Amino acid sequence: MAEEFWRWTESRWHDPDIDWKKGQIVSAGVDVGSVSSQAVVMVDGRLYCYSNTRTGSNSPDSAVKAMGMALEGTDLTIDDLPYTVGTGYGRVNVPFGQRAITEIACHGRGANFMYGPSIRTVLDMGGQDCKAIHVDEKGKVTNFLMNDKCAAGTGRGMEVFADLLGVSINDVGELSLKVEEEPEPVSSTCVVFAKSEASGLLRAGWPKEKVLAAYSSAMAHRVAGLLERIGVEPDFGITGGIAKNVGVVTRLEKEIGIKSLQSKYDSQIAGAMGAALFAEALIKKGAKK
Amino acid sequence: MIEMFQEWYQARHEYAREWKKKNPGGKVVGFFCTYVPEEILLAADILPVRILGSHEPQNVTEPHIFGMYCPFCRDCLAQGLEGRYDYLDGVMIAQSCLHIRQAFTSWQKHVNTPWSYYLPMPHHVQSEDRAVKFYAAELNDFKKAVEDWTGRKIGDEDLKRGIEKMNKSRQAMRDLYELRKRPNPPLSGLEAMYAAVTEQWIDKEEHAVIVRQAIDQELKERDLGLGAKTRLMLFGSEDDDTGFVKMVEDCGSVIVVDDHCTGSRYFWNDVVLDGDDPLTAIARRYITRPACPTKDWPERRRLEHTLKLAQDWNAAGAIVIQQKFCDPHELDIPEQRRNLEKNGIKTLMLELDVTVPVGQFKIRVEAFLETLSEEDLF
Amino acid sequence: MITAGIDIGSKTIKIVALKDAKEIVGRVMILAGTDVKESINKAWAELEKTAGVKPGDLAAIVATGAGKGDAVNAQRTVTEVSADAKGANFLNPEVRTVIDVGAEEGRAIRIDTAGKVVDFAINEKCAAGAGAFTEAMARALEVGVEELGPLSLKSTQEVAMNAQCAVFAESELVTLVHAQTPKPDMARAVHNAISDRIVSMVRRVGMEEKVMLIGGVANNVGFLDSLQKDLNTTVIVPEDSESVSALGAAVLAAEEA
Amino acid sequence: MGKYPTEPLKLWNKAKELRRQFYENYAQAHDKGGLRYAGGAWTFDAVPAGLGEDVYSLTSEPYGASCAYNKEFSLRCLEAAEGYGYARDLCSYMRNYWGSILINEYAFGGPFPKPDFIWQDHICCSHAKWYQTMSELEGGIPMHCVDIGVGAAPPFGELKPHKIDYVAGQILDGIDWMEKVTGRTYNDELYIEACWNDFRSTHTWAKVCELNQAVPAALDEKSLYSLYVLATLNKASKWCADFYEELYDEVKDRVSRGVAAVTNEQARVMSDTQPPWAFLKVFRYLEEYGCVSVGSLYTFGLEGMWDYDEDKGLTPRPMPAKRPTSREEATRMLVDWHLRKPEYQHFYSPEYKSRLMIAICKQWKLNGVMLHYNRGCEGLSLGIAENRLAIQEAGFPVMTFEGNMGDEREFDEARTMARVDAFMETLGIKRVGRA
Repeated sequence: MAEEFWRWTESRWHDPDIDWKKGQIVSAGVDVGSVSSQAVVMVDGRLYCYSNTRTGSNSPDSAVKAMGMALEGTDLTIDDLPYTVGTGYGRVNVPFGQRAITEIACHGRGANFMYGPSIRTVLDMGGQDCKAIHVDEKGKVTNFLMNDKCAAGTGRGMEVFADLLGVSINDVGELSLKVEEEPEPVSSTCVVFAKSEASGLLRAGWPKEKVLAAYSSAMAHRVAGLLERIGVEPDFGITGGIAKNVGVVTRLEKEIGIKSLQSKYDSQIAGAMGAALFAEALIKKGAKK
Repeated sequence: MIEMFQEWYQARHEYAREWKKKNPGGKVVGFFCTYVPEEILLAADILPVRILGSHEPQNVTEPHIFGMYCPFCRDCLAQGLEGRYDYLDGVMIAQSCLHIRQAFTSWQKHVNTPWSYYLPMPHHVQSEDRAVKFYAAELNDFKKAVEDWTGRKIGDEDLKRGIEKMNKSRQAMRDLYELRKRPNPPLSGLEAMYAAVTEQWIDKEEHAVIVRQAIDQELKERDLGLGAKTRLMLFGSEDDDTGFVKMVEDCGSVIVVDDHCTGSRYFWNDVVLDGDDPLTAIARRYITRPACPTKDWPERRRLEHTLKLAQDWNAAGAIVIQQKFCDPHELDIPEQRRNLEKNGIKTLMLELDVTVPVGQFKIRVEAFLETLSEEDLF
Repeated sequence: MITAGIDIGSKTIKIVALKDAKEIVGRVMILAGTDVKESINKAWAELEKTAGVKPGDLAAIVATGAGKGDAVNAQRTVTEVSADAKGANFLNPEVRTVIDVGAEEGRAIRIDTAGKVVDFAINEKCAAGAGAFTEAMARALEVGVEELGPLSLKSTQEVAMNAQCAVFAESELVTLVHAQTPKPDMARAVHNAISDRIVSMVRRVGMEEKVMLIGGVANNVGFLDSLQKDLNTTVIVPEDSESVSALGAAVLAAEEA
Repeated sequence: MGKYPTEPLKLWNKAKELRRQFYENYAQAHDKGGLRYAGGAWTFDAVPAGLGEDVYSLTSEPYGASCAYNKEFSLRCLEAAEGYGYARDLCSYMRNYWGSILINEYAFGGPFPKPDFIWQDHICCSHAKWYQTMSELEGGIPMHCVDIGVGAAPPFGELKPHKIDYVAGQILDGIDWMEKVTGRTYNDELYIEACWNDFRSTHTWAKVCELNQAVPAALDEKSLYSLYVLATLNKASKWCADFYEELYDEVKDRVSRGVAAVTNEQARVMSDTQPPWAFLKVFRYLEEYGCVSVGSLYTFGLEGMWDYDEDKGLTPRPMPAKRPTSREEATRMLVDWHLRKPEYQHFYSPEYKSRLMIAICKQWKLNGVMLHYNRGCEGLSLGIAENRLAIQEAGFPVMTFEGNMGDEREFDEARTMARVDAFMETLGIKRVGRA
């Protein structure tokens, strides 16, 4: 099978300085999304470990795989987890989960933790949908809007392009910025047709970065439209995979005229992190397995 | 007995066929819009049957209706093209939106239902007397057409009989909806939808009897534990998608009231005879009923009506059902939502197609309920 | 007299060489690179290598396909619609309805005894009625595109899928995945969805037997099965169904020369 | 040099000037103490004329088209309307128009000129709602709207007295209402004059279109668009009626001298519904095949008045025998005249429209038909799929292409041109190139 440029690399991390046995509350969250799955474990509200993996075609397995990977190299096992909240498409079939909460609530909560309580508008650009979320100072969702009809402006769209151009999904953002002047955005909003439009541009001799720029700005424009429908209240932050794509993010910031907050955390784990934080709150309220 | 409505919903065609067996020579007329004056059909002892879709993917309407028109009108036409309404003696429409009109006109041409009638229901209902006068004259022409077709005169007494049947059925449904005001509703939104939708094709007296029995017996003390659920309103385009309603309620809500044409809008007001001749009285009822958005101008009178429903039934939030491409409601919903939100009732807009993408809707509904819920996770 | 037709598509380039408008003497199919000119030359070289036919020997060349303008040595170009019609008619003169489902475009064409187009329909700006759809779905199901067809034949229950958009249908599929729906049933749902789109187009031009299915998706047995059920007739699938447009162009070239 | 002689239309610049003047008059009306009103292209514009000679209108459909013609401006308008919450599949004229108010820019420069009142009519689901929303966007503008959806006219249906009463009654109510909201006294003489101008404009436009039955066609549809628009702006004005009479003479002269619109004419087609305004190049592209679009029921029938008869087909409706003498008489004549408009009949059944279209196919000697499946207008796309079937049954090849009159995002140029190529091949027409 040919190299799959869209397939980003899975990753894991844990904080060796934390001894979970000494902690009061160990809480866990799993976000089984349509394209990727993340698992997060927190100890007393501090990030202990996480993983970022691809979702398989069987969601219970994906949840187990993600948590297993997060716990690698720690002395914590899935059975040790006192309480786990599941979120994402597969939230209801997390074998070791006790409660399911939507990714909208979890991304709101996670973003509040990642970017601080000043955040009011969260943009989650996931694999197949794109959500604009309003949250209060606690990270509670007050209003939200999701893209319908067409999936343009989602992570999947960018994967399709990485594949077409033979550029690793991790590099498309940077590359798209290597153009002297911004080209016309691709006109088609449908990922599949944008793809054939792009092949046309390549045939016409366009360099890869120019094609990427044209798609990235089309994508940014669509997402900006979604944000405008709900209204962008500062502060503003982005979660999900696309947050790592500087090509889309810078163009989006330019469109809406607001900079997005920066965080030391991996933007893709916001959902799982929110789930873990909800788990913590529930444990404090006496929730048990 | 409340499960009767679900049985009727699932066996709609069998019911009509049975009805014809029981009423030899009796005619069944399919109608496309709730502006059709069923009183006149009942006066001629005809069984009116609302034509609705089946919520299954189909591939037969593409040659007849351009894809930019609503899925509902295409789903309705598909039923005719696939022969599911082959027992109809006639088919008719009262002028409302352009979309459903195409289902009717294509049906006229390509489905061999013997008799058909296009009834020009006026749009300027807020001109009241002008519209009433016009519609009464149209109803008179319509009555004549039915007489010529059935070969039977329709006298004032017959009309009054039709009016009484309709009013009784409407009253029964309004009383059923009253029960949903209770803090602990004795019936689910799904059960209510089965009752409301079937009223549009079951013999009105037969239907009213069951509704009465349900109210007086089964529902009197019934406790389904719905008191703890989040109370929602459903409003917007035509919606008889029971699978969708079940999904919404399974997410932890109870639908307590609705405003759409397969719900309360159908039975909200009665024909009032006082003084008027029967046809004028009937005309006045349809002119003054809660309007379809396409007739709600120059003023937006629906805003107040919808808001009052939400408040009287104490809905915490409203799910806005937008039939894809349904222009009349697309022209109404933005203001409706602003008005409800302004009055503290949160809304969630969903775009309905022939079948609903459960996964994508479930997440929206659950998230919406989370924003309404009081549980403190913080 | 030898003539050739060249079909320059978005993914592949095909050439068919025809002797006296009767006998196929050469057939080439190569992947189109980003440099079309170069790919076209490669295709001609390939024809010479495999069939010993040089462009110079050809009495006439007709080009078709999205990139037909790039065929510098062609006397004229024709649309895929006319090429499909001629090609199908050459393979089986009894064919009256041609269905061509390629990567990004689906077409339904009604033709007469001479292979002349009577009416045609092309899918509008949505990929749900084309091959790219199956590719996206296969990826969501983590199976190869080629496995998707056989898989769906094992299906035991109908699952309705509301495929408005290729990528959204993919997330509908993901929902089914999380609902533990058996893969064969999901594969079947995918093929039913495309079939509904295609059959709608066929009904639009009016189906007349016999029916022939060509294009990349023709090799998908699962789609073929759904299609035959929906049309409720047997559908002919020629071998080398992907080069029928090129063949049609070659026939038209012969008529010119 | 092509097959036929060709030359530009002499009245071309005058038509352009009249259009420019119209939009300027509206914008500047207040400076001269005049009144501004907004209403649709189908509205009874003879009625506000009774308020005085300084009353100017902005007709929404042609204004929406003017916005659409400027892609950059249009996109900002459309996105503003979407941002306000209105769906993308609504009438695209309406969305351009609302957007122009929301961004407060007039397509012809300056801020959007707010009207003093709204005078509209209603047959498609959007007509009245368009202005209900506009009134809201402008913070409340008095509005009167006349419902004309009373059923088909002869020969398809019977215009019974109660139908005329209903529409006429709403107009008479409207006149009283107008006096109230403007504080002006109504002048019946001006009204009767305006009605007569309306009859003249719409009668003469039909006669102009009838001339296009000639081979070669004296006018192509692209030109017809720039000419029929004047009636959509102000058919009840003297300037419009006079211009059409002048135009009739020039076109008659072109026909007598065999002057062609498309010098290589070898095939004739018609379109249907409003074109994708940002892509009129489709018609230029046809010329490469020596194919001319001679018009459509839309260009002939939206502002042209015709009689239809099974045997005689379409013939321009003769002028009324005598001028009306009273407000009531004028109103009833106006209503009767307009309810018979060809472009209204399909609202009651595609059958009626199919018969009118097939008549055009025969009388205007067409080789085929190109139907624009117009996502921007559900009113005129109504029943278009059934029209397609009926026209094919009558033996005329039909091609369809999807697009949008006012939202270029929904038009795919490359794919549409490819369709045209395929259609020309099926008609057996070879490319001749533009001369």
